[in-house]
Amino acid sequence: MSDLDAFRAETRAWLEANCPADMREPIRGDDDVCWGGRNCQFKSEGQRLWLERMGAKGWTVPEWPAEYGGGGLSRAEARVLAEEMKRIKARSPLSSFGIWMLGPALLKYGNEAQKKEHLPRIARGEIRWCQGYSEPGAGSDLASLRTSAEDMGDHYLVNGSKVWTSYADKADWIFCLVRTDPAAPKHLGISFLLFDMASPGVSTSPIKLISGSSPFCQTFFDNVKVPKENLMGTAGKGWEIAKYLLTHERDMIGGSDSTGGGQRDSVSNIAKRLIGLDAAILADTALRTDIARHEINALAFSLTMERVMAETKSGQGTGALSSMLKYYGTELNKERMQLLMSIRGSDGLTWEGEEKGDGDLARSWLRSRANSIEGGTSEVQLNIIAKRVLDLPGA
Amino acid sequence: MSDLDAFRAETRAWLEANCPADMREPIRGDDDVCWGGRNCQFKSEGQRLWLERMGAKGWTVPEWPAEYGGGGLSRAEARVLAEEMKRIKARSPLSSFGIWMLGPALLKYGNEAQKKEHLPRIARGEIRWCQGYSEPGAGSDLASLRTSAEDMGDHYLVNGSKVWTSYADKADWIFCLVRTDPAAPKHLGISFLLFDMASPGVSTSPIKLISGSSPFCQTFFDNVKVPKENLMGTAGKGWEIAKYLLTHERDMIGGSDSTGGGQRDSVSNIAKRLIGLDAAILADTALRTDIARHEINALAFSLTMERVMAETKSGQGTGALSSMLKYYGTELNKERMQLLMSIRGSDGLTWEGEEKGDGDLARSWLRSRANSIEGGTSEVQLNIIAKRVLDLPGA
Amino acid sequence: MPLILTDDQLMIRDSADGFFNSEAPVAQHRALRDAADPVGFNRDVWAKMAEMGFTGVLVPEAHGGADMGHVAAGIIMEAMGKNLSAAPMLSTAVLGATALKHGTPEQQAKYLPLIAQGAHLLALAADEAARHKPAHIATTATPSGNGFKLNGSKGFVLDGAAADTLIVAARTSGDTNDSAGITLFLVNPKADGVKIDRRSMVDSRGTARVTLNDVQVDGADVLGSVGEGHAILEKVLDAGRACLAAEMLGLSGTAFTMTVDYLKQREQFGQKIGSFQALQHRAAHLFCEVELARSATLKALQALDEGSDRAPMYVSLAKAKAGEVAILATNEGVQMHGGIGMTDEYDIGFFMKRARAAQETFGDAAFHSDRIARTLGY
Amino acid sequence: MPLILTDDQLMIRDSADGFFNSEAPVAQHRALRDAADPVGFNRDVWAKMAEMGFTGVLVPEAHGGADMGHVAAGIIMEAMGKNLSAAPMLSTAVLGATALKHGTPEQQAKYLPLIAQGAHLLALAADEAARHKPAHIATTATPSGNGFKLNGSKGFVLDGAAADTLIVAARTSGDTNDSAGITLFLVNPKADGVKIDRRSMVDSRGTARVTLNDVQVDGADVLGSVGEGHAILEKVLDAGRACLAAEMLGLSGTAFTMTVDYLKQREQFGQKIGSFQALQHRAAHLFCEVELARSATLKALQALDEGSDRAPMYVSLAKAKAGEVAILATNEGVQMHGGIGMTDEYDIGFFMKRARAAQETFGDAAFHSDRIARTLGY
Repeated sequence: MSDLDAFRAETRAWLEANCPADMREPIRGDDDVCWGGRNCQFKSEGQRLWLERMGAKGWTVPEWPAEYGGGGLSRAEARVLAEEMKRIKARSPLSSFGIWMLGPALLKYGNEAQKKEHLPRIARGEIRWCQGYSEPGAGSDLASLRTSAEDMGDHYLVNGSKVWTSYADKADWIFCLVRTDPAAPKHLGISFLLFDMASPGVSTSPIKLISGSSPFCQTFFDNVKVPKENLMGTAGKGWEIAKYLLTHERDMIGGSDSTGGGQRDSVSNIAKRLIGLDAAILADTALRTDIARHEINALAFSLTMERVMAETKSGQGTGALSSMLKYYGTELNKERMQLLMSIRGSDGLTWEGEEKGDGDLARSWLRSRANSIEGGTSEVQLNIIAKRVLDLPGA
Repeated sequence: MSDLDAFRAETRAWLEANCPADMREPIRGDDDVCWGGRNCQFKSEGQRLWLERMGAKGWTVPEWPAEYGGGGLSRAEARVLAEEMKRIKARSPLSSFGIWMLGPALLKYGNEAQKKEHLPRIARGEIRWCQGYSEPGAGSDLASLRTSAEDMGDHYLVNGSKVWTSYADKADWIFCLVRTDPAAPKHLGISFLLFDMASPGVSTSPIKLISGSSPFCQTFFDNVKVPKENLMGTAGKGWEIAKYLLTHERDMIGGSDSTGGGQRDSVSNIAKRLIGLDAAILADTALRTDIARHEINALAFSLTMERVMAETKSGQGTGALSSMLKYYGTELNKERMQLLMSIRGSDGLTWEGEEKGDGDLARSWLRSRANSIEGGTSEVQLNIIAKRVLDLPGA
Repeated sequence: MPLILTDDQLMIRDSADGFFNSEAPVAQHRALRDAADPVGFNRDVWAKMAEMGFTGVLVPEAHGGADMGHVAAGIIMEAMGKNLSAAPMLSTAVLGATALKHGTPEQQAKYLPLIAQGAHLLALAADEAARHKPAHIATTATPSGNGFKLNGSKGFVLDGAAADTLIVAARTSGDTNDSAGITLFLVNPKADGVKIDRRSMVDSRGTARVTLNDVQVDGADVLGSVGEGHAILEKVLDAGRACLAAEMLGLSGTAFTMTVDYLKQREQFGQKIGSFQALQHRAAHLFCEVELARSATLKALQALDEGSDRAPMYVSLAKAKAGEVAILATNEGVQMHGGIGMTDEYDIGFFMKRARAAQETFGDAAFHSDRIARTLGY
Repeated sequence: MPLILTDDQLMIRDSADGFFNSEAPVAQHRALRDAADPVGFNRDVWAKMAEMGFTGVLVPEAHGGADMGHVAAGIIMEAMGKNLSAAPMLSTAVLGATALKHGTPEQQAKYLPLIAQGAHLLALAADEAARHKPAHIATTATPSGNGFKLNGSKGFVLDGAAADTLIVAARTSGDTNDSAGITLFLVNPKADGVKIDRRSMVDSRGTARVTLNDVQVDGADVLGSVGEGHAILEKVLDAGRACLAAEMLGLSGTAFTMTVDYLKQREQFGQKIGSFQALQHRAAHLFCEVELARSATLKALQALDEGSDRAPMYVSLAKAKAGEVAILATNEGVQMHGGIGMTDEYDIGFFMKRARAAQETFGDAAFHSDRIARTLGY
């Protein structure tokens, strides 16, 4: 028995013993997702236990070093863990911007004290993070940010506001781009600060979206004192970290679906079920053509994801493809949601109703429209491809 | 009997008596089109007679004033003439850039001597004109032209070259944009000259296209002497005339099909004939969807042409729509040709063959690709709409 | 008929634009949405629309209507689309009036004047399939007493919760999906066995599910002939589709204008975003698309006024084209507005929601492109 | 199998790219076109391809082939697409070799070594409908002597004028469009009753019309079993389709690169046209599309090598996607080149012509999207 086989056996046994029954059921909606944090409202005892147990083993972040609260697993072991979790349909114990975004940046740019302080608490889901990037009026032009952090000797004094901060009203800490040098050129005066959302002077105001939900906030900083040691990386070099993180975010949005995880049913299967067949082909032939075209692109796109990952792993990669994945993936997802709306017809227009799931499709459709705006608009991705991949000249 | 009814009766009788039998047969190809000119090779005695008779009455240009060789008809009379010609399927007696392009500009900008000299000869098909606008390397950026006309006192000395001059190798005269003032800003130093292609120093070289035909030439001017009285309009104000003419050209290309006139069969009729039906719908359902989408746009587009014309006539027009018609019309025609290629399958790939019409489709398809390039590219049209219609700011 | 508005129609356009802009602007739609209004429109506005003659636009003068025709009806609907004005215009003044023109003299004399006065609301309870399929009628009408008993369910009845009379399509013979055997009935929504459930929809308009459980109707309540309802239904639907195309044209126009205005004002990377050529080209393309939808819609409305045989084809052309353009215009609108376009605070999202609902009503672009292809024989 | 080229395949790619770039560049295609070459390719190049092992890429080692598999065959075809290299690679090394792997040991022993040596050319005479429809076989094979008599006509036979042996699909039973009853035959093109007419096609490749008039074939010339030819034909076609996808991927790549290069160099209005954002976005979008076609094509070739059940689905995916991308890439290429792109002097038009012909060969995007939908059960 190889080491990996042994690891698999152990893992399987541990999961069987420790994954609560209700954590093996499919996620039914956004409410079932566990985000952790100081004020976490667990939906069930199973959810609480599952996070506690996985966090204790560091398996919320299997490949992070054990010294920072991670699982310390090799890539191969992490894959085994993922496979075994999938086998029993275990839910992810924790969704977290700390894991997806800040963590990788902390590992790369944080100093030892910062890593020791923050990473374990991220791993255990104790602190929930939000991201302070965009500002009102700045939009895609991130580098034009104006939130200032004035150097007051032993601390920074932060003033300004951020917008599109996901779940800022529920987050414990924020990682935040601020301007520390107002005299420096646009990209150069920016620094990367970490601070507690409970600090005096921080306030948030949720933004209601067209889908009816409010996952984002506007966040205001009014003379917020931030200790100097909360600066990550070098002062004025925050833009580099921001770019590193944006690429992570892009990969996430491009590859993800906004419907909340799990295996998605194909558009054609849904259409078959709802519209039915006529002489072995979908009864609505015009819609059938559009669905087939969509599925061809969706299939080719998922193969492209697979290929890009394989190439990156083997070093063949041409690189800089995250913009492609973000652009194409989000456009496809919007198309998918539009087709599902077409397939469902007037039933898809339901906004609220008595049955569970009423309104879900319409809200997911509306939510999907943001995919090509958040994390860098489709237009910005195309600009990036044109400049960085194709090397086309500037205007 | 109203005057118009009387005119109709007369016209009908005259056409019956004067339109030769072979001029009532459908045009079978480009060869059947009569372009007139000094070296015109008539395909038949009927063709020669038809031009002579129509030219004598001024009915090649029914609405031009009789004093300049036109028919002097009112708009209503001209419509009657067109209807009566259509009734007996009479061919157009003359195709001519003189009629379509130079004539309207001459009427608007020419002096009396120029009108008297040129318009009657255009009307009778005695002189064939070509257009000298584009220059090698200039492309869409027409105003950057470099062909110079140096003022030598009693004449201009023209040097330079033009490209994309349609049928320059067959034309008798050219209307030509030249730079008379090299010091003036780009658009201001341009003048509009008319001169004989037989002048010493003029030479042409046909450009072979991907469709195999050579309707265009490169045209070279080497110290060509052009009398001063051949300047049309004011020196340095040629750009205004050019813009006026471009709008004419745009309307022509947008509204026309490149297949050589006559009623076109619809894409769906062709598909029905070649592919056949299965349970009352086109046997290839994916192609059917694409065809239906195309026909919806084609129908809506032809209605838009109709509406724009009606609005213009009634003064309701929003104006500046010729760019829209050019852009959308040419894009639709390209799509139409692509669909016809799909419908014909491998048969559509034929380039040459024994049967009449072999290769026509492939050549027309390839020819159609130029629609969105010539007369201002689709990109230029979109620029124009953005700037002139939508009033969007410059970059 | 030239493809252009007549002078009279231009006047109607000016007055409709002015009316809805001041009496029922987007802010009113927002207020109705926020209040979760039970009928989804403002009754005062409806009363004023009656004063303007809008409610009687398709009612003959003999019955007190303005009888201005379909082009005028479309002009009114376009103005409503521009402002997202909610009112039972489609259900009562278009669908209801068109249906009742096929009624007996008694039915006409009873209902048409009330429609023109804005004093009686109607709702068409026809569709049963979530994807529009007019012949898909499973609701049954079985002989009973001097009339019929109705049983069945209608999922998507516009203004069903507000209606004073329902026009119900039910099957007196034949199988589901047969066009023969469909009969239309005038049904009192307060009658025994009628259940009306208001549905909350993405566009916040008034829509209801109507359930019929042994509902007794009189023989005199049959609209048209027994078993011959399909032909009337098609005419009613075509009037509705053309007017929906007009509404979508209106909302596309506003979404487009809002977007172009935003492009001129918003700065990014130190420039107005309207100066970016990629956005310019997309806006210019969208401009062309809106113009095409405009031509197709006008042609359909004119064809209905002329009673042309080709009217159904032009109606489908208009509904298909205006539907696709509305989706494109609102998608582009939201995208070009960026993040702000995703917020509830900003109006553009309302246009996107209404575009989707109007697209799904009485056949989407796929339905109508199929119908066009069948009409053209392929 | 990871969706990536192995080290061996990377080496094959480098050598194929180098070979066709120097031995059969676009200039050679132009020369063949100008000369109206009777077979449409250069026999010296073919001989060198044999030396490189390319002709035997799908021939088992036991028969003297390199047996490198479909991914390798696709790599070679992609390199040919990049350079528009003409050679009977598809007809002989892909279609011919795949067909003959289903032959008797005698047939294999006779033909496969010759294929690997580049010493014998084959052509598939299957399609009869101008729009690809593999079961549409009206050509008849009626029992005669110790074999069959063939009668019929094949309109679109790739390399038909150069072939030393034709693989003819004919019907031994059933009706036109039945998949059962199709039988494949090895036919000598010099046999009595065979008429080969070279056709001049838009892409200047070698294509012929083959007419069969009472052509006598021996029982030993049946390839596979009588009446069971359809299954073999599908395998042969799928190998061909995947390789055509690879060829189209190659030509899309070159068309794209030429275009991006042109954008960087051409000036208009005082700027490089590549700095215009609208063109940048279209180029960036096209880049993504080419990448998608690349993934789909590699997957199809790998699936063929694995003998996967899903291979036909992936092949259709690749042919559909690569076909649409090739059309898009060449359309955009010509458009962005402006007038010069329309001239015969410039190469981009050749890519457009070949893209169209490859798209029409063995099913266009519409055919394959229909096939995918049927495979997925809708």
